[in-house]
Amino acid sequence: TDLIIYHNWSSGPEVAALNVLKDGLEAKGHTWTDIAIPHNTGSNVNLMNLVTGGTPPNVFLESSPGVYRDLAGLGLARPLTEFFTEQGILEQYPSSVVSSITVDGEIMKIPTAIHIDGMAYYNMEVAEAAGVDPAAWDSLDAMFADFQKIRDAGYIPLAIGGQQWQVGYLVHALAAATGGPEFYNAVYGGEPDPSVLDSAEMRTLLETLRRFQQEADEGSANREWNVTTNMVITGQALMQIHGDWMKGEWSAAGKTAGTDFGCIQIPGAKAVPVTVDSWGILGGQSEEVDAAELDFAAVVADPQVQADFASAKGSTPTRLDAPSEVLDACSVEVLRILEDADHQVPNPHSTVDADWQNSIWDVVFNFWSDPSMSVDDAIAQIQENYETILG
Amino acid sequence: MRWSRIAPQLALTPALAITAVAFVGSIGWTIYLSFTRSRRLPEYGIDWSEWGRQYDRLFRDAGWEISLRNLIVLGLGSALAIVFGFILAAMIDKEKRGESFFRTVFLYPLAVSLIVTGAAWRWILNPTLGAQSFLRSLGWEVDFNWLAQGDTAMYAIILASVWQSAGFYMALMLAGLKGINTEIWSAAKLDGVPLWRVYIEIIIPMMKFTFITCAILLSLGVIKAYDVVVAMTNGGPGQSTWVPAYFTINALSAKSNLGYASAAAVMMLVITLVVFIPLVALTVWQQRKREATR
Amino acid sequence: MPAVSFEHIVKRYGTVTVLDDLNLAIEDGDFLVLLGPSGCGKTTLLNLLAGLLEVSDGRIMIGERDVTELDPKDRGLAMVFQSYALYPTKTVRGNLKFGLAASKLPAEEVERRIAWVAKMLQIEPLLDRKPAQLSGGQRQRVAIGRAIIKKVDVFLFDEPLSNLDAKLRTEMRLEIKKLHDELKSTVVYVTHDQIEAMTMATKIAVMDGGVIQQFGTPDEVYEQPANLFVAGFIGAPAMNMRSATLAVKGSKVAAVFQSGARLDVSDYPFQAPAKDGLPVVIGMRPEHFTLGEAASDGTAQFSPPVLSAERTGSDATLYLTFEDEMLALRVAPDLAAGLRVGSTVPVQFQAGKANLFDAQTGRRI
Amino acid sequence: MPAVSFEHIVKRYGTVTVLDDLNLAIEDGDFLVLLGPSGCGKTTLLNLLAGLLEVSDGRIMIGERDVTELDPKDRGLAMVFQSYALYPTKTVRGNLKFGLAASKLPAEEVERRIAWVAKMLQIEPLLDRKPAQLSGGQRQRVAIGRAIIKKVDVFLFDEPLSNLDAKLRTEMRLEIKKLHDELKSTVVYVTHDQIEAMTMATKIAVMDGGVIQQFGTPDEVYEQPANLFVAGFIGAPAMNMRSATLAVKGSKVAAVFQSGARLDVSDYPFQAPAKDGLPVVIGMRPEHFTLGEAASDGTAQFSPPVLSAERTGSDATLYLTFEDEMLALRVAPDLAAGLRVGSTVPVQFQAGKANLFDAQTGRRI
Amino acid sequence: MSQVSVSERAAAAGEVPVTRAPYFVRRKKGITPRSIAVLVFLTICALFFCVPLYVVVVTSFKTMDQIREGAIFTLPHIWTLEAWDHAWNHACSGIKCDGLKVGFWNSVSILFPSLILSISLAMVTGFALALWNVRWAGGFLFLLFICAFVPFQIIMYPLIVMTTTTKIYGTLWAVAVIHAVLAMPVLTLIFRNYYKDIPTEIMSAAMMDSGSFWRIFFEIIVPMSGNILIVVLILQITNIWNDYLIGVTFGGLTGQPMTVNLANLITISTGTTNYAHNMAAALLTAIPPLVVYFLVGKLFVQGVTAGAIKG
Ligand SMILES: Nc1ncnc2c1ncn2[C@@H]1O[C@H](COP(=O)(O)OP(=O)(O)OP(=O)(O)O)[C@@H](O)[C@H]1O
Ligand SMILES: Nc1ncnc2c1ncn2[C@@H]1O[C@H](COP(=O)(O)OP(=O)(O)OP(=O)(O)O)[C@@H](O)[C@H]1O
Ligand SMILES: [Mg+2]
Ligand SMILES: [Mg+2]
Repeated sequence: TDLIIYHNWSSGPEVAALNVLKDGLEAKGHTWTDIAIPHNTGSNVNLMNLVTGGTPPNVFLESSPGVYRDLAGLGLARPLTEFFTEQGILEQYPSSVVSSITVDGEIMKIPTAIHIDGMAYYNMEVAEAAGVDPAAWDSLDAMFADFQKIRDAGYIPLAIGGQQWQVGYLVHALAAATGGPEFYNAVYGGEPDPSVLDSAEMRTLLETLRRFQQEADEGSANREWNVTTNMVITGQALMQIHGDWMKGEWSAAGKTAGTDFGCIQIPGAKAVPVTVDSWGILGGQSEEVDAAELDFAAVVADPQVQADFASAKGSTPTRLDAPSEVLDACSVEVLRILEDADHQVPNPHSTVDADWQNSIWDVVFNFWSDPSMSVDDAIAQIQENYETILG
Repeated sequence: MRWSRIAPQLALTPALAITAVAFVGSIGWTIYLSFTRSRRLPEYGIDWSEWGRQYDRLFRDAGWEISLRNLIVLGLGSALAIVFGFILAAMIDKEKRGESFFRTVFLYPLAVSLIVTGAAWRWILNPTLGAQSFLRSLGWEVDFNWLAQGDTAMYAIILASVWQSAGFYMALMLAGLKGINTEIWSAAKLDGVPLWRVYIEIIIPMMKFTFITCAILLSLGVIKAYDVVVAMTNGGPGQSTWVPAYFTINALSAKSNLGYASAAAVMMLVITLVVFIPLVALTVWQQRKREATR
Repeated sequence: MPAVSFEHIVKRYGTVTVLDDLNLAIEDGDFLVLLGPSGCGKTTLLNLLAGLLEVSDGRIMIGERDVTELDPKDRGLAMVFQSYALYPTKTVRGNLKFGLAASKLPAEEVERRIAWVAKMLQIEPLLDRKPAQLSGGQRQRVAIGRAIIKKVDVFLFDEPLSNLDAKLRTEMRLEIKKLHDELKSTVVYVTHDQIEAMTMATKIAVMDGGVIQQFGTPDEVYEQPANLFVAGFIGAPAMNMRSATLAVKGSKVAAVFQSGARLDVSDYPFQAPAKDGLPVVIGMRPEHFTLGEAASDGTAQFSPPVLSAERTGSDATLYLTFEDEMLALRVAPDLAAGLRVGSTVPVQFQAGKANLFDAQTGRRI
Repeated sequence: MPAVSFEHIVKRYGTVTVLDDLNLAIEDGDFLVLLGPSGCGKTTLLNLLAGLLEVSDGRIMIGERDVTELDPKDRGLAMVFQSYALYPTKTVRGNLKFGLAASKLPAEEVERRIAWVAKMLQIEPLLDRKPAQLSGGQRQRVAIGRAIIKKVDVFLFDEPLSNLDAKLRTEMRLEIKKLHDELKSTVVYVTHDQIEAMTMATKIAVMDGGVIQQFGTPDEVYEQPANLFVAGFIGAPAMNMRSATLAVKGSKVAAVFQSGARLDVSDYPFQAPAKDGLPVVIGMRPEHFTLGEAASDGTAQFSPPVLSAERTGSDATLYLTFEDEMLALRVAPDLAAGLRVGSTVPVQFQAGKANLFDAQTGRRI
Repeated sequence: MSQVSVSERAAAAGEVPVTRAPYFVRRKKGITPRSIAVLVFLTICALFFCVPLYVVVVTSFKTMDQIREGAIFTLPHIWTLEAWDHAWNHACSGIKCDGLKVGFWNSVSILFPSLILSISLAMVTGFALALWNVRWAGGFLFLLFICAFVPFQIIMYPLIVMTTTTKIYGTLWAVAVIHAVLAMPVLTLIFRNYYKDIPTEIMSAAMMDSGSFWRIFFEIIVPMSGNILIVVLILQITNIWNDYLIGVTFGGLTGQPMTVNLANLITISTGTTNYAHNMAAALLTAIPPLVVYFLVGKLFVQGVTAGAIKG
């Protein structure tokens, strides 16, 4: 059966990972028809256009809960609670995965990969040359304290890119790291709590962000994420703090985790946000198609596929029981971090209202780009946005 | 009966239908949506107690304010394209040598999508790779890092749009200049009037009509400007280069808020009308005057 | 009121030579009309004089000055253009003022001149209007005003009346002539309208193909056209041309038409002795015919059939078939009325008024 | 060859009424010329007849048919336009063929007609050229060809010659007349050129301001203009008009000018008995004057000073000052030559040729 | 320089034989300083206009190694076509790595239907509005005028819904039709303005000769539209070819034009950016309209001069 697969992945590692799924699907006698939508083009509007236009894809890479609610409204949702419980897979997922694939009490998504949104990947060679040991930092202050030393050694301490989504990811990673799960969930949870918007945690978060901004080098404005990553890989900069998908770039550059580069969570993090790349499948289909869609789900959930997929994309398997021999040092570290259920929070995309999430991005990116903007200004703007969007 | 009365009306029906459905109907639809709370999909209920909530939000939205401010900046900046186009046209027109070569060169940017050249411009403006480092390597200490700062990023966008459209205005101006009776030039020459005075006192006022046309086309382009922003800055740094068109698409896609996007679109329409009704009235008035004197 | 002379003027556009070794000299106060068909180079010659074009070779003198290399504004002349070339965005006053732009006169003098010009041309009430608000004749006046305000001695006109309707044209013609009389300036005036040329000029230069075909007073040009071109170009209805051969018998000279008809041209003022057997072309003006029989001397007599008659109000043109071609005659309207198409009429021609041209060279003999 | 009649025609453009209750009927085979100044509504009237404009009120009949509501192509008429209106992208043949587009004739018949037209108008060698490759006269011929190829009975011409130069105009005039004679069709011809009107028409309708001022034969119109407008409009140089008052003494009627000079107009064919003291306008055609003294009866005698003289080739116009205004006279060129400006000349006027108009109504009396 | 030497030199150089020496010695006027200043200025402007194209072209021939050196204005050390080949044949969009050629053919198949649709619709409408007597033409014209100024955004969503309900959403047809619809008001106005200048007499003659709307249109009007057609064609070709927003919004599954492919390629946010590939891809996308421009750009200016575009 032909399945139409909708996604927005296009980089080398992402495509390699997709091919793992494709092979699995084809092994079950189905064919894979691909629709790739570029990033930054409002992909979920496009998805809904396809759906309302009567040419919906069967499988779609989509985290936003709103989409699933809309699909439910159209009678095209395909809950998977039954499927997962029957197969007994749920127990194998870390808690943040389970929460992120659940929409309004039903499991709606098939998780494929885990990323931690805020990890620091550093170039070991540079660290050695500069005489610092990132693994030893136990707080952000400790980290910043070493920066001068790194500069003196002729390296940029921290490579930071200047695009909205990069700053946005950094912010929620820092929110989890500095504010802890409670604060994080109050901001990025399904039901944001306005009282935390002007809290000490929020202030700390913004001040930390400002600190990061001030540490950025001259070329950081507008710099693309991959270029930024390459600064670290090529040894111009010591490290980058971002989602752990940068591991894909390292691997693509032929570097090995643990020897060429190291990975740590944000020093002193109280929690880490977890991105769960997950697929949704279309309901209301013929039995044949439905069966094929479930086959796809089965392929994705397969432990071996999980492991292969993770090694291709540079992610970490969603299943704790995935074969561990393929895991590299960083994945091991990620799984270690995720063992603590209280130390993880879901990525905002899979829980929060897109409008609200986007408005935070707008504010923090403005805050980032305009050094004269004060923390109070930023908080006032966020509060105002809350009023207009959710109030 | 007179068939000559019916035939053209039949021929006009497709256009009329398209106008009614795709334009008038759609505008009405969007206006309606702007009063609803539609998110990803339309909702057709209007909560009459707060029917203006999308507009309320819009007027309080700092991003919208920036967009409007940028619209003005972009409008003023792009007006340079007209000025530049006129200067080029005047020079080409006076100095016939190389006319077709220069014309082609100045016109080609029009053929190339900004999605294409945006990449090149971004690169040229990149402080470490582009013109700045090149000029510095020649020993000139220049700051050419427009894209990095919010207060200069608009300049980069203006630069790119001037670059793209100046040739088009040049072509229009050239047409206007060619329409000027050569005897006027001869008369001015005989009268011994300095060239700059001829341009300022005679030629430019004579080309009023061309200038108004250019102004209309320009403001149209400015209000619709989207590609150039996406290609150059994608709205950044911060929201510093947002414009209404970008704002609207952003509200629709990133914010997934159809009602909000509709409100922004309606405001764009309002702006268009506010800008155009005077301009169009001016044109019509000019045209009338011109026809009356013919 | 200086003389103007063109000496060995050559003008090429690229490889096309429009004027080749043209010489022409006129005197103080002359009203020279350059007359010729479209494209013969009239405007080119005028523009060379004005300095709007550069000569390829030759010299142009105004009075004692060689102006060949001067800028237009320094040549001390003013020009009125066919399309008036008023500055449409300036008022009449502004247009007049702009005419003085180069002269740097004090403001009062400028005002004085404007008042003078406005009075002379009766455009005082129009001073604050824009050209678009003026009628054709008024525009023409302003254009002339812009020229005379400079108080120069040489005025150039390039078909200034061709955009006006017949009535206005007649009026403006008279006015320009009056102006010329008053200002006593030298005028070079381009037109392709022979009525204009005949009525205004003191000298006419008939041009064709970049060459001056004849230069003389209007009467000379009309009555003694120097060649076939001039003869055919001037006069309406056009001069009737017929081929013939000269037959010289002692002091008697006759022209023998192809049909055998003869015209005694002994009285014709031959420039050189008439040669027997010389093929010639005889030109006969329509107004030199008379209807009816009369055996008076020196008139030739024919009886060709009537082709058609045209009454044009004050007179009539009769078209006859003679020598297989159409012959036009000017007759009084009442005479024309009585004639029926196809009937023959007796016609006389005053042989003394004939024009004879060498059929080969086209020159007057 | 049907008659054409306009009955109570009203034409409004928006709120502007251009024609108001106009009536006009012409007969089979008439050559009607609509003559009038620019903007008087000639083209409008013609377009109403052609069906290119719709009447606001009234009825148009062609022969027995009421064509008011028909499409242009169904009215059975053909039209020749001022700018020829040839289809620039079609060859001459294509243009002719398209003239038959509505008639659905078999192909051979179309070919036959093309051959006929081409022969008649001598445009055979041009059939495969595009209009841009034709001269003005040739284009005009093709335009006429496109009309006559339809073999309809009514032809409309809208200033068809005004874009041609003088020489060609004369030729084409003759040709159109010849065609009319041959085809025996009804023609409605619009022009503002009185020479055309006078030479071609069998009937002239002089229009002004949307009103038909006079309808009659060319001679009637020229010699007995119905009102001041017609009198002033027709004739070049224009008729000289002077105010006067009638002085009736028994059977003697004299016109007394403001200066006191008198003109005996007893011979004038008054339409109603002349009233003593009636203010009139006297119209005197320039050609009805003669120079020199002669005490013959019925001629008035003046001695006004000479203002200027214009030689126009075949004749001359003399301008005198009479009653403080300019008086134009047609004289022979040799007579004009001898006169000096400022001197006075004795002038006679043939009083029988005077035209008298009521000064109030402007009507002929 | 004496007269003689001039003619001697000319004769020696074998130029057109000068039959006669000039009558007067004239100072040979060379190019004036003002001309030089103007030409220099124009040349500088031309360079400015060429910079982006130059950068794109040069980069597309470079190797990544050289690009990393940073000097964007230098010529390639080694000219390589690798990037072009990659961009055309192998560039990935999603997991399909068939290169831009897929998008290219999509663009082509969008271009032609929408050109035909938009231009024919606008021509007929413009013709009817300009040359026929339609009572409501004025009102309709005004409406079109307003529509020409309507920002796309305000009708975007309804159009999406309309195309989806007519089941063409996501196909090439949707993109083509939307282009035609959006261009209709402006093109109609352009055509109408142009046709307005056709002498009414021609129209009158045609009315008397034929009177048939379509016959007049096809036999008289269409052949007379050469100038304006060129202008409109160029405008539309570049517009449609370069469009991104409509393609990405309506192209859906299979209907994505080349620009969307290109954007996919150059805005991917992961992986090392291969600038050579990007620039080659950009150039490939730009070539068709550029070719059109260089071939018929002259006609474009002529058409504009002939009054094709005005208020
Ligand atoms: N710029 C030019 N380049 C080439 N040939 C030219 C140029 N200007 C004029 N000519 C040619 O020179 C000849 C004379 O032109 P000119 O304008 O002097 O004619 P003209 O006598 O004024 O005619 P008209 O009565 O039509 O104004 C013409 O054959 C014309 O084609
Ligand atoms: N479409 C129109 N709308 C308004 N007024 C018009 C229109 N067409 C003509 N007129 C007016 O109607 C009057 C008669 O016009 P028409 O064209 O019939 O004049 P005409 O006698 O043919 O003049 P001409 O000799 O200049 O061709 C004019 O005053 C003109 O201004
Ligand atoms: Mg000329
Ligand atoms: Mg008319």
